[in-house]
Amino acid sequence: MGILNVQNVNKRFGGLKALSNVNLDVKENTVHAVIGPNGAGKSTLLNCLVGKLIPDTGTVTFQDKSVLGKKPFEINQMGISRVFQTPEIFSDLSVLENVMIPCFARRDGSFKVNALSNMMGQRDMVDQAEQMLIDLHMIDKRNMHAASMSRGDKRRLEMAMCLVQQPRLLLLDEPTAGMARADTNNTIDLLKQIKAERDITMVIIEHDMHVVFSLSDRITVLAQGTPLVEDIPENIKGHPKVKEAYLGEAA
Amino acid sequence: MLGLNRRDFAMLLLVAALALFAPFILNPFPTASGLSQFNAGYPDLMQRFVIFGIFAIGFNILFGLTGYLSFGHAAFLGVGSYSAVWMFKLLSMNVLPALVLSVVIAGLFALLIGYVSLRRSGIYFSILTLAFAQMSFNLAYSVLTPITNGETGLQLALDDPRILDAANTAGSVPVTSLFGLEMRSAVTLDLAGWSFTFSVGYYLCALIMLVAFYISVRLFRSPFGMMLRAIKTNQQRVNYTGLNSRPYTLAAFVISGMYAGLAGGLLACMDPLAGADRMQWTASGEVVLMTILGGAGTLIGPVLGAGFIKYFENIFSKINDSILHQWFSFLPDWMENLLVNIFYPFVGKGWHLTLGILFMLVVIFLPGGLVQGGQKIARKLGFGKKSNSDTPAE
Amino acid sequence: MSNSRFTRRGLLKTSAVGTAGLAMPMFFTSQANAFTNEPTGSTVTLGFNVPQSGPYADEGADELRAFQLAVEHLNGEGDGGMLSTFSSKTLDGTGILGKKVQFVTGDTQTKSDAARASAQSMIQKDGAVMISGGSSSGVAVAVQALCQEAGVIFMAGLTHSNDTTGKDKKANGFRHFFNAYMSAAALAPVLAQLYGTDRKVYSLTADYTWGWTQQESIKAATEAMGWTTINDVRTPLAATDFSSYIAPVLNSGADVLVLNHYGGNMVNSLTNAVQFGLRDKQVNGKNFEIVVPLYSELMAKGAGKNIAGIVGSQNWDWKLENEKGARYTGTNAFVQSFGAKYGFPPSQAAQTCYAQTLLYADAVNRGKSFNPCSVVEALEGFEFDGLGNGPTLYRKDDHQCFKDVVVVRGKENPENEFDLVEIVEVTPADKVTYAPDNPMFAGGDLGACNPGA
Amino acid sequence: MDAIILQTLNGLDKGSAYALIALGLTLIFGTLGVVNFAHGALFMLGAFCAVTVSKLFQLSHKASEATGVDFMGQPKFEDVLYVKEWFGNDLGAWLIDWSVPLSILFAIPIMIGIGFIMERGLIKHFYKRPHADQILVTFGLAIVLQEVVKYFYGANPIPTPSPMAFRGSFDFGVMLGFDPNVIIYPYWRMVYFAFSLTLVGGVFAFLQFTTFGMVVRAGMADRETVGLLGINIDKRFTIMFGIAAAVAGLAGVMYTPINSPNYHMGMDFLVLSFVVVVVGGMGSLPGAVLAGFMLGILESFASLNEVKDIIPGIDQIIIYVVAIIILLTRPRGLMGRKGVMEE
Repeated sequence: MGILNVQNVNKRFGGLKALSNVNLDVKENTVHAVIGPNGAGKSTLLNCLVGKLIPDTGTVTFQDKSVLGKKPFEINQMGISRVFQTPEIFSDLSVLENVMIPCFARRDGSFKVNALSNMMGQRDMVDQAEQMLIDLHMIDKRNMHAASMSRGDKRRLEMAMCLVQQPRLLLLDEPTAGMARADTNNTIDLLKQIKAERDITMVIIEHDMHVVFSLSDRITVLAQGTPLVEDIPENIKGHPKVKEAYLGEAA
Repeated sequence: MLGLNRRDFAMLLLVAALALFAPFILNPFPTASGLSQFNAGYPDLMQRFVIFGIFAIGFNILFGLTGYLSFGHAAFLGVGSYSAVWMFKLLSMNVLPALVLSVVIAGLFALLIGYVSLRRSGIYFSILTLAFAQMSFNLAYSVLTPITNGETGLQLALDDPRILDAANTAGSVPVTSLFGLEMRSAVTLDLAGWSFTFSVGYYLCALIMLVAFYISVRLFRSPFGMMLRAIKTNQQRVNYTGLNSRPYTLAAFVISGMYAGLAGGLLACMDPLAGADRMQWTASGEVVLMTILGGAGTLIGPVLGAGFIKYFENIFSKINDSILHQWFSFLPDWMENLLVNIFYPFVGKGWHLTLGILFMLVVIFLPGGLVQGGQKIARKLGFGKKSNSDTPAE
Repeated sequence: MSNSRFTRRGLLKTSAVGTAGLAMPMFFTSQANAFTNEPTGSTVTLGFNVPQSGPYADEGADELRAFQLAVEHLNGEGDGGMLSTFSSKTLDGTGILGKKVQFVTGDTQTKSDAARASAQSMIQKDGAVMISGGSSSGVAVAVQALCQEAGVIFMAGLTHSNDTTGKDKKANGFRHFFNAYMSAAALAPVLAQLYGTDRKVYSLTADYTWGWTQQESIKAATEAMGWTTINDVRTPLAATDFSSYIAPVLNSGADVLVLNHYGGNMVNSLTNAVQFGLRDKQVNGKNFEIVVPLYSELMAKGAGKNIAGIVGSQNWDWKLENEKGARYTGTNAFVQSFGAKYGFPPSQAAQTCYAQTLLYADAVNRGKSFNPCSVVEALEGFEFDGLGNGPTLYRKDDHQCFKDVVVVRGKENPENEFDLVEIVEVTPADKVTYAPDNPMFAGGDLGACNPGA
Repeated sequence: MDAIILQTLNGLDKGSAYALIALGLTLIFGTLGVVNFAHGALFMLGAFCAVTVSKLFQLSHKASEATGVDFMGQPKFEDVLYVKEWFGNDLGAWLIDWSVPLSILFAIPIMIGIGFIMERGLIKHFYKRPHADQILVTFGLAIVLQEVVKYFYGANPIPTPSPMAFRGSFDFGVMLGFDPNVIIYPYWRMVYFAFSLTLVGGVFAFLQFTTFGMVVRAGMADRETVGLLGINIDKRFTIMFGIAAAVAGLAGVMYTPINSPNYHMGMDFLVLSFVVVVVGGMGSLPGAVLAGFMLGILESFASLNEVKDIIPGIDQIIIYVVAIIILLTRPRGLMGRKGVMEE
């Protein structure tokens, strides 16, 4: 069994069946993409993985432990980090502070009142965060106000915030949505770099086939809440069922 | 130094200097001059400046850092005062146990109210805190009179037990003290036309305020403070970063409630009477106004805001028409009367009007509060850097 | 600091507008003053602490007018007012003990806290030797306690709760105004005469200390003459609409409604009661009646026509001397000088504040010292006349004035906005006098006078 | 039984005042996203419109011949009312008697005007500012407005009676088969209840059935989209502010005979109306009305001695207790929408 295992997950919203009998098995240190047309249930699936939604039936396990019923912060503490469609960062804080917060969360757990220690005085935390910024080539922006950065940089910062926690699993929700081609390529390079340098498993939910095929090891195609096929990228290309599902939407 | 960076330490020194020399700074006019009306350097008002400064510093820890706007903080001030007075009545006139108890009780009370109220955010949180505080006020004024002495306020009596103190033989109510050092004792320095009063009570308050201020600076710069600011900016990301935001906000709420309790306890130490009015929503509103007026989220802003409002309440409300006539008496009669008529609506019984106008002017032209005003002036005067004030993020 | 001198301030002071430390110097033993804020120059400063903001601001403004007038008269300006009718003749228009009287003012906001802050600033900053004024009992008790601690004299303004000279009495505090017990004692015989001795009372009571003491007093006094109290409902202080408290009254079988409210509460509850048409009803074969034990001109003004025919009590009324004769001498003199200066007759709050100022000044003159203990001694047991209330005693045991109480009724057809009440009866002082150990006043202790040094 | 009917009547009446104030407050909130702490002051200004009108009707000059003496012993001159001189004794007396209802005509343009000036001159600069700033500036404005009123009218309540025709009370009990005097209710309070129902109905109809209302409702739901459609939503919002001010003002005008107005009556209602709005759910008009009536009725029941015997002091805190319970069980109040004012 892989690091993340989804079995027979069903989720209904009123009369609408958002997910039906979804099974997914993600192997350790692979990049697994979930694709599908709009409304296929990709985001619902993702929300079930991070604790925002609880499936009606079925199991979700991470490293053989169930994540169901756990709150988002607890799931994160288990080693799952999430990148949002629009970068969710602390825009009122500096770039360095943005990266330091997950460092503290990793060291101190979900809650600790260390109100009298000086944040900047904790060299190990600062070093960790700075090292991450160096790795992601943004150390020159360390004192910048996060709100004033470009969208691509915000994405990069969010990635840094996730990676600094050294998660076992990184969930990416359309990481290149709304980006210009250049930014998209930058993001692909960044993800490739992460994949090459770190032992990390990634689940990508993506629209952009270019991104999907350049990165993923396996692809699951979701349509109307059910997995259609799951295979390696080469076999997905030109798969008749996939073409049918997308109705020519695929590039 | 003291675990602070250079700028913060400089600010702490500045605040310490201001507090130490307040009796001089606040009495700029010779006693005999007409302008002495504007002198604020007498013990009672100076004590109020620093005590409400503590209250506002504490409020700022909650509002400035987490963005949760509590409209019921006066309840903790009131609870602190009641605890302190009860301590004076039952145990001893020493201020130390009174202060400890007021902080503890206010903290427990804040834990209770915060635990319930923090289940909601935004205006729903504000209204929950308001509801709790108004309940406390209404009950304190009526049903809880055996504990609070209702309308009159809880006060000391000759026949209180005071088990640790020697029996009272003097026939008058004893005064609060710190191991025998009486809070109300003072010494006066007459210098040329000026007169400066140094009181024990004020310096105790100022010392405690400095400690409170120092702790708040440390807190702002600590990982805990950063977490709170993170919660204010993006609660979603906080949750997905593995942090549980509820205990953080609750801790901030309790800490700020304890500050309020400390302020309430100090009020009672300086003047041992605890009135229910302290818990009314207007009192909660006052600390909100102090904080926003001074500059929410800044370190020194709340202290400035507190001083500003208390100054108006105590100085402007005392200017009556005969004082105005005195000021303008050198002018011809018609001009004197004209000027008195122009100014009179804004002072004395009209002090609220002036305060209201100033609220509006400050918030319209200085969105960052008085701190921003200070920065603007500093920049105009050619200080390139931001001087003694502080911005939330850096 | 070679050319500076540490000294107890005030010794060098030439102007009275100055600050003064509260208590004894700790570190420097210089010639200590005999008492707090001893006036050393040619002037003496009095502190007038009245509500200038909040619901009682108009009452405060009237008190302030009276204070100003009193200071003028003390300093020999104006027509002298009650100085000429006052039985004690030590006041001759040369100030107090030859010192010109100055005054400072402050805003109590009708909150204990604010009132104490304001009084503190008068004592510490302005060097006031006496604080006077106020328009509620909570404030009076709070400021009285402060003055006791600080060692200055407190001459209470309008405060009607039994507690002010009961369980919260203080040696440095004096009350000229009457109290809830006296109101009840004065009203009871008049009510019996007007409405008979077989009545059932339903009362609404403001839910705080003053309301309770008044309700207690009224209940005791009316039950003593045969009335029964069938229900007493406490109303929240913050209530503005009393309809839900008034609606059940008619159905309760009561035929008298007693409103133990003051200020805005009273105006609203009375307005509501009249709205419900209570006064047009017949219950138990009798006309339904409403009683408001404590009355004031400003409340009558606020209630407008609704006050017509409602009986209550007052400390004083500006028509007393004209209608009830020379026993109340001083009234006309005061009304004349007040009216000449401000254009309308004074309220009872104004009269009590004016009288308190004169009484203080006279006590200083008689005792020949501003020392609070000397003032206390001069005022205790002091019998006087000519201040508009007839012969009056400042009782030694509790520092309460005993004098006649005026029972009034709202006029049906007032001729103008100052002539809203008519005097029904004046209950003589001996009918409203109680023993110092009356249970309603028990539990307090004057303590010793405190000169502050 | 009779007590229940009686307190329900009382509650409906109290509730209508709460509902009217809360309606305007939530209207401003839902459309403009502004927390208006000066809304209570608008209610107070409305009440003083009525005071002003009745003062205008009572303007007088001194008669030329003295009749009697005044309290100072000076000759006294009777006041002669201008209205009686101009319109004759009967019409003059009628005008004075009916001054409160007539003030409505005066209050509508004045209050809309005040609303316009407030929005254009002050509030519009605060749309993008944090709620805390909005609270501070509108609170400052409220203080200024009430101090100005205090300067001109004093702090004492000013009696403004209803027309003679509506004084006294109506015996409901007899209609329902109870004994006389068991359930009585003042005529003017019934007028007030009917008036507020009409006003609430009018505002709803206006928003529901006019194009203007549709645009405003769309704007409440999604301001940006409506803006993108090329509709000048700002202008409409200004008008909405004027309407909200007028609703608060009219609530104040008609309230004056119930309780004599004073300068701080707005502050007395401010906290309460915020509680009502929040209990109803921020930005929900039906929620505000529902919560207003609900709290009014509960408050009335809590003032019964039978209830107070069980829980002492309950009438002091009932509103807050209910607010806490509702907010804890229904996170966004009775009918609130998600995402409004939760940040």
